[in-house]
Amino acid sequence: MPKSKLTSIEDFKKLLKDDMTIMIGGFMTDGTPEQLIDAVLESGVKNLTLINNDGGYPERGIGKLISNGQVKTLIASHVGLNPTVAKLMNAGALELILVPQGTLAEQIRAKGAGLGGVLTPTGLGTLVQEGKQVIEVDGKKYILEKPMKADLAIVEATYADTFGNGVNIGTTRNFNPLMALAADVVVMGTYEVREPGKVDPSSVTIHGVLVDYLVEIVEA
Amino acid sequence: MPKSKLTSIEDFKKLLKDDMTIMIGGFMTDGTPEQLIDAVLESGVKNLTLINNDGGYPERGIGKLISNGQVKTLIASHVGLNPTVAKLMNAGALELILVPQGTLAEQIRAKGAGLGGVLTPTGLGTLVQEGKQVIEVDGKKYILEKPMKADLAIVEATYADTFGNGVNIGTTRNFNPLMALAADVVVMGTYEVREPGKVDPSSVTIHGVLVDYLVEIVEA
Amino acid sequence: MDAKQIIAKRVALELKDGQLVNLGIGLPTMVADYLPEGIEVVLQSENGMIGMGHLVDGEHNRNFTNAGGHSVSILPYAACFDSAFSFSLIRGGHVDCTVLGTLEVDQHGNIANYMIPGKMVPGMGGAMDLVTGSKKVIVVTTHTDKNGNSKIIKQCKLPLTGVECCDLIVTELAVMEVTPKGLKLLEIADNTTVEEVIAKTEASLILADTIGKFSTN
Amino acid sequence: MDAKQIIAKRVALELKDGQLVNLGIGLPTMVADYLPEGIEVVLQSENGMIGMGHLVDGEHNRNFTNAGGHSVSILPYAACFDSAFSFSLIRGGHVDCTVLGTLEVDQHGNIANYMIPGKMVPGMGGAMDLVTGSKKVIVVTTHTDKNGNSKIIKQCKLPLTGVECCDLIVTELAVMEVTPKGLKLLEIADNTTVEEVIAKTEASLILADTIGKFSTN
Repeated sequence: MPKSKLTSIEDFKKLLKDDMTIMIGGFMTDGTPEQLIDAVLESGVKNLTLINNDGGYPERGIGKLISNGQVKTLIASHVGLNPTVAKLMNAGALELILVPQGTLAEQIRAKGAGLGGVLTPTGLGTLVQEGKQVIEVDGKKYILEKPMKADLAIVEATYADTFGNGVNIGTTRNFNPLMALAADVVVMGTYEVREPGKVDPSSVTIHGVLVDYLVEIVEA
Repeated sequence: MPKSKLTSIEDFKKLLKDDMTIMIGGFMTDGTPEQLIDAVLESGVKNLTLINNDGGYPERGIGKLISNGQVKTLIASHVGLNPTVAKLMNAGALELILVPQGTLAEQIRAKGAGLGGVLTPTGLGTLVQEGKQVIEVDGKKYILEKPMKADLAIVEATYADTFGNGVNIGTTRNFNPLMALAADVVVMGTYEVREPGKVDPSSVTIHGVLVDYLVEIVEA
Repeated sequence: MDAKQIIAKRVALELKDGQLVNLGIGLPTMVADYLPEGIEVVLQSENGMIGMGHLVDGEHNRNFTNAGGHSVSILPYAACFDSAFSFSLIRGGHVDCTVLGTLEVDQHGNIANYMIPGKMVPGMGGAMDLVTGSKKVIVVTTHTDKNGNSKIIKQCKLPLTGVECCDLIVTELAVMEVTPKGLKLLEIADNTTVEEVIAKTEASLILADTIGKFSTN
Repeated sequence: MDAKQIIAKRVALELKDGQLVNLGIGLPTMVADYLPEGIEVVLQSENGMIGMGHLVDGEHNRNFTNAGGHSVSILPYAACFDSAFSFSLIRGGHVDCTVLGTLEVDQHGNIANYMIPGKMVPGMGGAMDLVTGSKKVIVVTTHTDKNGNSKIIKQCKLPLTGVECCDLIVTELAVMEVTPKGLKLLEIADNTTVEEVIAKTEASLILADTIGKFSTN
């Protein structure tokens, strides 16, 4: 039996460094492991590049790290529900890179899947196209979107075994399985740790083989 | 509640036509709905282009259709366990297009996901590269692999609700979820039909919204 | 009914039984409440669900939420998935219809709804994929803004969300189809006139042979 | 031990505890039986499983099979997935090591193992992805063919499965590393000599400073 990946929050903090690029799962904070965000907050690491679907809320999810001034660059599809992002942007204290949500998903997946990129019609003729190769296939144009990677991914599973096989219930899945594929180190927070054999192999949404550390967390 | 998609095998046969391109799920026949293959056999449609991971066995899975002379072209990654394929190829009675297994998966997915193609390093410098665009991204070369589509997909779920939400147990999943995304018409065979509400929404592997017809089958 | 209700009710008539539909946040979400008897559509939520029900009041259930982060009920045929699959459905042409609001829409079918440079940058979220991949794109907007300026303009000025992607524009006054020749006025509200609609529309309008009327109550 | 057993036992020493490994059909599968005490690897089967156990005799269980279509047991930490995810793992560099047999392998690390034009066309299956994406590619083969001709050649003649993709070649006589300068002889079997290995090898061999010995029993 492979070793348990169960780790303490304190040991998780030791993985954090200034200037890291971190992917964080969740969609408007649902599927974001709030306690691990708190740990990043407490660690005080700064100059981070965060990749997340959105900007969370000022007091919830990755928004807390933004509010705390730890984030240099945010890569996201939507930040409309976090006014702090606009405030910091306008003050020149935060760089925002907007990516269409489906493109963000494919770029992360492409890195995880070893692809050199994908061709998408999304964003043709818009600002999204700027600076990118446009490639024609069978008479139709597509934007070449490159893979996106991270030093660390922080993901969530509703429950998981000690090998790191996690299951996301409902809409907490979102970007979590994709980010687990695309980062050098993957830390998974979960609300229930089970012994191997107690997770249905056919229902796993985040695969243990991708997970480096597992942290038991409680709902915020 | 949306209408039940439950259909008889006889009605399924009415969908079949000569010259069709058909994707068929399964990996060495595991995950192939054998009874639906039998129905294609009985229908007598010919000149088919089949897309499958492999060639099945001469007397099992899609191999039966090949043995019966109904197949013009086979697109697959591996046919080593079906000697009939080699025999028919050498006699000029069957065209075989070999595709690396991971590329086959991505091409089918690309069609289903609305991508114009994906860039893969697989096959560089081999026969697989012939006739294809090679694209350089950040100094590395990739083959541009185009989307692959079909008129019909025949897929299998272990059990499913009448909306067509299916669950594949174990390794019967393979190409089934991908093919359901990439064909104009999708027919799913399943061993157990359940009422909506009796399939866990978080465990669905083939999504009902992609399924046009559901056929109850028995294990061969 | 107010303008939003009128629009939602009229848009509901565009949806067909069994279609897979993605409704944007706000006004578009209201469309579901006006579906005619016997018409049921399947709602997709781009954060990862098909078979979404209604908003749930009370305690937040983080396991089932909509794209706005609010708890929702799920229908018996619901199924969940990750973001890559969600946008495979969207970009891959599996969504029959999407309804979305906008800041600007023009007679070419261009839409701009994700940023105002120097002022507001909420982001495109899933909108760019939705307008690219959905079989039918319906844009909803009040016909004029607070100052009485037309929202249906000749050419978008803001950064575009999508190029020539809109199929139908529905306001509280008119239903307009985007055609290769320009914007075609198909229907007007039962409390207005063709002249009033033309007067309140900056874009050029082609008049359909027969211009229908839709209900405002 | 016979040649296959000798090879499998020697390859097993290359694997590290906890690694994710894909073993090809045939000889490579045997490697799992020779893992040293305390070394456990996680086996991937490209048809869609991690945590594969052993072949299961008796009745065919179609729900859990290996890439050869045979029923297998699953370990407690097993998990299943579709083919796109399976090859994301493979192409994406998540597989630490793959072991595969071959028809030809040459001193540049080229491999040819999926067809003989005009004779045999089994297909590449997952091999092209595996040799492209795995962190370490080990090719296993008997050192010579039935007629005594070297299997370790200067240049592959058959259609290639992968270009310069092989890291290590293990035969019943030798362990050879593919380096930018050529094929480096690292170890020989304890029942042969460097001279015999050189004589039976068509490819040029660079001799390591110290050439180790590996066990044949």
